[in-house]
Amino acid sequence: MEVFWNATVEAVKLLFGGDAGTYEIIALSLRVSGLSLLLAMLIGIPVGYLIGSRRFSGRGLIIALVNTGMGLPPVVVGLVVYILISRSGPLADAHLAIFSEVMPRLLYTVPAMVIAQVIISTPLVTGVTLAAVGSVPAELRLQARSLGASGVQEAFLTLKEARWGVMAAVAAGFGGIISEVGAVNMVGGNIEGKTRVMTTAIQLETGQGNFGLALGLGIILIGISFVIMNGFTRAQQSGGRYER
Amino acid sequence: MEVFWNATVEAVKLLFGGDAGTYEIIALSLRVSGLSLLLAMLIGIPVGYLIGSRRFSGRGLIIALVNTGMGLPPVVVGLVVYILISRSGPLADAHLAIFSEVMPRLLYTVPAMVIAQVIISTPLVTGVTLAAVGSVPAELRLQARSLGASGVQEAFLTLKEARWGVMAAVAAGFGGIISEVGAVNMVGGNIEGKTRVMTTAIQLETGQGNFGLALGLGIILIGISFVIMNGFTRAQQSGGRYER
Amino acid sequence: ATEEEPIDEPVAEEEPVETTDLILASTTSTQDSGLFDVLIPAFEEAHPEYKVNVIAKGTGEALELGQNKDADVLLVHAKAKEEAFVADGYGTERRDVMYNDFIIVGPAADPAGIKGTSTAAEALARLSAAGGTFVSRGDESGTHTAEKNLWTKAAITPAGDWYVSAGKGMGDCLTMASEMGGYTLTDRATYLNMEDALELEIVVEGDTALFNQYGVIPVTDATNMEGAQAFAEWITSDEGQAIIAGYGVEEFGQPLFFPNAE
Amino acid sequence: MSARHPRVGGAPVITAENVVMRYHRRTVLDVPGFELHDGETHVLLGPSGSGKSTLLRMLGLLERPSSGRILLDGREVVAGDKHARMMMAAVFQNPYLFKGTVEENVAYGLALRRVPKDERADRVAAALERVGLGGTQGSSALRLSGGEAQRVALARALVLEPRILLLDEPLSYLDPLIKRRLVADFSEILSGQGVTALYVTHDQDEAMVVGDRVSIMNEGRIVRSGGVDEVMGVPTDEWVADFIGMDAPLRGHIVAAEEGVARIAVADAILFGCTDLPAGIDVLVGVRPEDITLFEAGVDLPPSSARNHMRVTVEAIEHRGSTERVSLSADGLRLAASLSRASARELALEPGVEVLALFKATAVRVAAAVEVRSGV
Amino acid sequence: MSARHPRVGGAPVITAENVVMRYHRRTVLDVPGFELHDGETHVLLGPSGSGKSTLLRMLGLLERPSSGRILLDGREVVAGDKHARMMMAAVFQNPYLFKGTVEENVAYGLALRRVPKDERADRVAAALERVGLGGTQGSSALRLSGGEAQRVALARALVLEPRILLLDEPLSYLDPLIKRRLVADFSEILSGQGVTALYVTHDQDEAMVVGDRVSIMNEGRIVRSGGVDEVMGVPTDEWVADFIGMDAPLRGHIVAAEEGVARIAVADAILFGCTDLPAGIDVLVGVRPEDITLFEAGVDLPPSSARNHMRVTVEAIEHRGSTERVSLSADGLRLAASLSRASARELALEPGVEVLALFKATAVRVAAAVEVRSGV
Ligand SMILES: Nc1ncnc2c1ncn2[C@@H]1O[C@H](COP(=O)(O)OP(=O)(O)OP(=O)(O)O)[C@@H](O)[C@H]1O
Ligand SMILES: Nc1ncnc2c1ncn2[C@@H]1O[C@H](COP(=O)(O)OP(=O)(O)OP(=O)(O)O)[C@@H](O)[C@H]1O
Ligand SMILES: [Mg+2]
Ligand SMILES: [Mg+2]
Repeated sequence: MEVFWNATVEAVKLLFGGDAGTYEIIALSLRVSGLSLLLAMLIGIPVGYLIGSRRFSGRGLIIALVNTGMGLPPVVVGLVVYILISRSGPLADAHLAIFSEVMPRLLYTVPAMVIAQVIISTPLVTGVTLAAVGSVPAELRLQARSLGASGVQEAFLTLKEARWGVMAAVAAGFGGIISEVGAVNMVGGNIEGKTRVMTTAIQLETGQGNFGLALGLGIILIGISFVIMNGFTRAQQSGGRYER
Repeated sequence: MEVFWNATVEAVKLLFGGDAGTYEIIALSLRVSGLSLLLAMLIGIPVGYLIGSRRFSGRGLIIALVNTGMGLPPVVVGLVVYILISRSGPLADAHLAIFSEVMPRLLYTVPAMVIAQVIISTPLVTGVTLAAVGSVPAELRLQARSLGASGVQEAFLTLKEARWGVMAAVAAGFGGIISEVGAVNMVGGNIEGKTRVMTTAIQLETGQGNFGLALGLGIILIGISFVIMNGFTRAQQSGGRYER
Repeated sequence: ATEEEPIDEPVAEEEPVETTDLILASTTSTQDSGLFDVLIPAFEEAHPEYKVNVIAKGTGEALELGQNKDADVLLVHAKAKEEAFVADGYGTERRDVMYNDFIIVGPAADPAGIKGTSTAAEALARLSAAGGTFVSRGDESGTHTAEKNLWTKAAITPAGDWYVSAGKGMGDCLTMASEMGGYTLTDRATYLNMEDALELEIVVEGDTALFNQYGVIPVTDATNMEGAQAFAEWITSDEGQAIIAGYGVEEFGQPLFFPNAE
Repeated sequence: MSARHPRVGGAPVITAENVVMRYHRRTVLDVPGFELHDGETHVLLGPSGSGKSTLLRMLGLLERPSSGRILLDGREVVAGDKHARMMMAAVFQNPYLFKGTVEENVAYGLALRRVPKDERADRVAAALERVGLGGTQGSSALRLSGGEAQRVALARALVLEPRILLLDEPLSYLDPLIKRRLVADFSEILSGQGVTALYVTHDQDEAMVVGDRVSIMNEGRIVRSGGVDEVMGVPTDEWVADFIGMDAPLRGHIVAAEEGVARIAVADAILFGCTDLPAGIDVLVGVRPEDITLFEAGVDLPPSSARNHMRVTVEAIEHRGSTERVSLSADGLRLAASLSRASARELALEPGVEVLALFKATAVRVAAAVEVRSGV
Repeated sequence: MSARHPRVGGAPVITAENVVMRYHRRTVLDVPGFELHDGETHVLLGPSGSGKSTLLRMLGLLERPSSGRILLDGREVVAGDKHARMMMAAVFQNPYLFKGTVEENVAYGLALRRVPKDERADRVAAALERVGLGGTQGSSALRLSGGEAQRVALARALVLEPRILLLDEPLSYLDPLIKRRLVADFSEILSGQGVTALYVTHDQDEAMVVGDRVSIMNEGRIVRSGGVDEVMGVPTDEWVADFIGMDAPLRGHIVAAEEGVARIAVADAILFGCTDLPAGIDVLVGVRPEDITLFEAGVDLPPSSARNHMRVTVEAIEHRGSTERVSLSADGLRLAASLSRASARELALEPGVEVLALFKATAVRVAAAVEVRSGV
């Protein structure tokens, strides 16, 4: 078990060694996954609410599609995004026409990574949210409406009521992308100092046989996840202090 | 968009071309992920039930840990399992002492892949299940008990009541592993005819620039996921025919 | 690369030979070149008692697997590290197997104007002066090591926006260079294999500094030591060497690897 | 004498036209017309499953009818109409409290209406005080007893001081003590501030205290509608009679009428009843059980203003807690009287015994037989 | 005369010893001793939030008390005990139905008891029939009206034919018609089959019909416990009196007693009461409002068996739906009478009017003042 101990030491060294490169990678990971998660939440929570709270024909099919989306292989998502935004891809000209000044190339940039991660995490957020919302009794919404709530206010109350489920949805969405390597590697390119994030760094070190270093980075990544999740759980709990 | 069309044609060819190799890969993917999911459900659903239905000190911390577990990077999981079962790892001697006859080596085998995938999917199943169970009113359990239900019967009824959430949990768990490549690659070794699964095959083809083939495999993978999820959703729905 | 795999299991079944698994750890580039698709069946025919399992990893990872005794035999291309590996006692011996050559590829337009430069080091010097994009493997692989040697030779420390350290496999780096309109150092085999999907041409080749030596190392105290030894011997035998020499002639019109076992 | 102020006849606030509700082909509500008038408290009575809650949801624009339309102040509105939403507040039969504190629950509607925080806290405190839960602001809403939860739901609606209140059995979980207080409070709120209310209950005493008008529902239809005294006094058919605890309506004929008092021939007997109906028409007659007093058969009745007295025979006695319900028959007509247990014992009542029944002309409710129909 | 058969005094089936329940430091239940006797129906009365449901959950072994213990047939048991679980069935105040059909809900307990499918279906059908929901087996349990849901919950418990029934306001959502049927049905079930029941209700009439013994709770404590007539007849303090709708208990002294009838001096008056207590002791005296009959002050009373008559003055009148509650005072004592609206009108009652009050000696409930204490 010495390996694990060494890896922990490695993690501590990396984290407190003051290496700018490490910090940069950590920061980029959080930035990319954070931004992606935010976008995924902005899409997934409302969509999940709608699917979860409404009854319509074809709902089962849509749920099946969302559930399938929870299992999109990151490599495939990366590949699809890559094909779309590659120089010979269908979106390249459109992109160039609009953004050539600011960003001559979308591939191998942070926005490209965000696009891929949004695709990966949105179904996760949507799928778990819809299940959570679906389990809130219809009476709640009726009661909200009877006190003067608009559709949006009704949705907010429902989501608040289903907060443990929505929290699980966000956790699943975050987990799905902070740990993901296939897509960011493919569309980000793992370029040092530019698009290298923790997972691609781990993969790189693993490929070089630097298992200790890889594991150290892994420990940091999981540690950061835990700190975020813990804060998140506490926030939920204090919001639900009076929870049964 | 020709690429996508070609990839679809590729997918159809692969699927109906009668190539034994392709079928073998598909079958192995399903076997590994199916078995892993089963084990993850056997662990995650009861554990999720217990955490979701009980109130105890330290619960928040445990939920945070489970949520963190939803974001375990597959590469790191693969690495840790590799280190544990490597010949020079801490478990090698124990393994050899017991299983040397049946399976002289655990690394690069299907069981190793299953172990890694169970580690990845169990937190997903647990986390979403606990949120779903947590949203079932305590009155349900009280009512069940008052009619003579034992603890286990009470749990079954609760899970039945929370079935949409449990379904999302299983979908998330399945999605997390059917699409995962880092861990199966690391501990399975992507050995042709033995441990090559769909995701590692896609990764391999992508590395060789065979994007069409990779995408074709991706389409098949997603298609299979969809067929499974769709059947699963229908089964849920028919069980909940009288659902509000 | 997967589809032309002969199905050898049913054949093996007819023979009452007991087969044992042999783990061959190699590099992704070797696997991606397609060489194993002809080499492994030939070996298994010669030695039906072994079933070869190819684990394709980065060079560093392959060596690490060997060190942990999770592989029986290694086929890698990082001569200095390989020798250190044997010297440290992790491998029983190291034998040269074959070589292929590195080439510098870049866009047809050749914006840095390095086409026709005689030596690779000079080409890189000019490239850095012109600020042309260069995609580096950046993963401590054999190819990366070779690239770093070239920069040392050119007395340049590559850094800046033009120098992209990708940390990826050969195929990915070629794709990246093609996408970015940049240059990269690649082994010829991988390039030829992917040529169709790339907008890249060979700009520098033939320099003796661009020499990529492969070696085979049976791992000390391996699970399947006999198999490892047999593979090392077979691949350096006339039979193995002939197969290497013939690989690629049909498909690419030129051999991809040049056997040079002693 | 009582806190009830009959106020009938304001302009219709909510009108339902041809409202039908179908669930999976089963029609659970079919109301050709229903009007809730400005300022009135309209009580809905009816057996379990008769569609009371469904009608309340329709009128509250909380559920869309399968067909038909709802008008608010004469203008057609649909579920979700903002103006309409802000005018109403509802208490459901099964109060659904939101996760959070009691205060958060009661303040919810105020927050939606952007009432300033300070004012909100004051109004919440006052509303909780009103329902007897003063000081419970910080408790978890999910940890209340049944009656407490119901009162929080009530406070949550009352605090909004809405123009229209929809109350679905708001006091079903409460003990008589608090119920009495709240019913009195209700009559005050409902009559005082020009509030229009729809009030579903199964407690007829409650209905008689708070209600101005009553509709009785059965199997999705309104079978009887009108002023409280009229509806509770003259059942129009056996079912309604049974439901409101009376015997079947008596069919009679006015043989003479002067100064508001009619002589009505019912079977072989003559009853005096107060009505403005003229002589010669067929009528339905009802006497509420609690309006009939029984005396020993041989006794000399003391002088009283009761114009009707007749010898009756006890048919059956049913024990109903603190009261006894006695079925009586005489001269081919059937009546029911409600007695205290003491009286029943004093009179040594048992089937077959003869007694004197005494009731005033004002207790004899009269309705023209032709006038009787279902719905409004 | 009634379906009630007082059956008190079997061996204790469930015993609570020093049971205390605390939620977040607040003590909501504190019961030093409570016994549920074999075969009896024990009614729990008490205001909202007094701890009735909490006590029911404790006795049903559904929640563990903060301290104290529960004995079943004299043996200590804990929550989750299998033997105990199989003996009981509960209906909660707020019925929680499971997702699924009505049939699945009602059959749940039978399935747990491994009753064969055929028998299950038959018993479910019979139980649904009993609660007036025959034929609804296939309906979704989540789409029922409030009263329907409550009846399904009731059927779900009754179908098990348990030895102990725990009923928490099982009829609160029901209209008088079905309620009357079910209450009658209950008295039959509860008295007929040796069933022991704990019955929480806020309807005192219901309590008097189904109950053998009554306990009145307030603020987590049992403040009064005993036979129905005793508890409902003689309030031991003002609070209880108010709660059961009586005036404060009268304090008196037995001046003479013979043949079971006592002359009791209360303030300046003498009352006759039936009791076996001897002369010379202090007593509490109560008269239920429905046991008092009022007459015009000037009238000659017809001969009757009522031994008590006195001139009283009307203090206040309160409208309670079909009845009027009249507060009376005379010779320094206070009484309350419950009258039909007709009687009140006939007597032209209003504050200040003098009337004659008549009540029998048997209506005067007497309890020795020393005997009075809280709890069992
Ligand atoms: N969503 C629904 N789907 C199917 N049937 C329903 C639904 N809601 C109500 N019903 C049925 O409609 C009928 C009327 O229901 P409603 O709730 O209006 O009755 P109610 O008069 O309020 O009865 P209660 O006094 O028992 O509450 C009932 O038989 C009920 O089962
Ligand atoms: N889980 C809980 N946490 C905190 N307080 C509780 C909890 N359960 C009940 N209480 C409180 O305990 C008190 C007694 O509750 P209980 O439900 O026993 O009352 P009850 O007599 O049944 O009242 P009701 O007639 O209103 O149903 C109430 O004040 C209630 O708020
Ligand atoms: Mg209702
Ligand atoms: Mg209660």
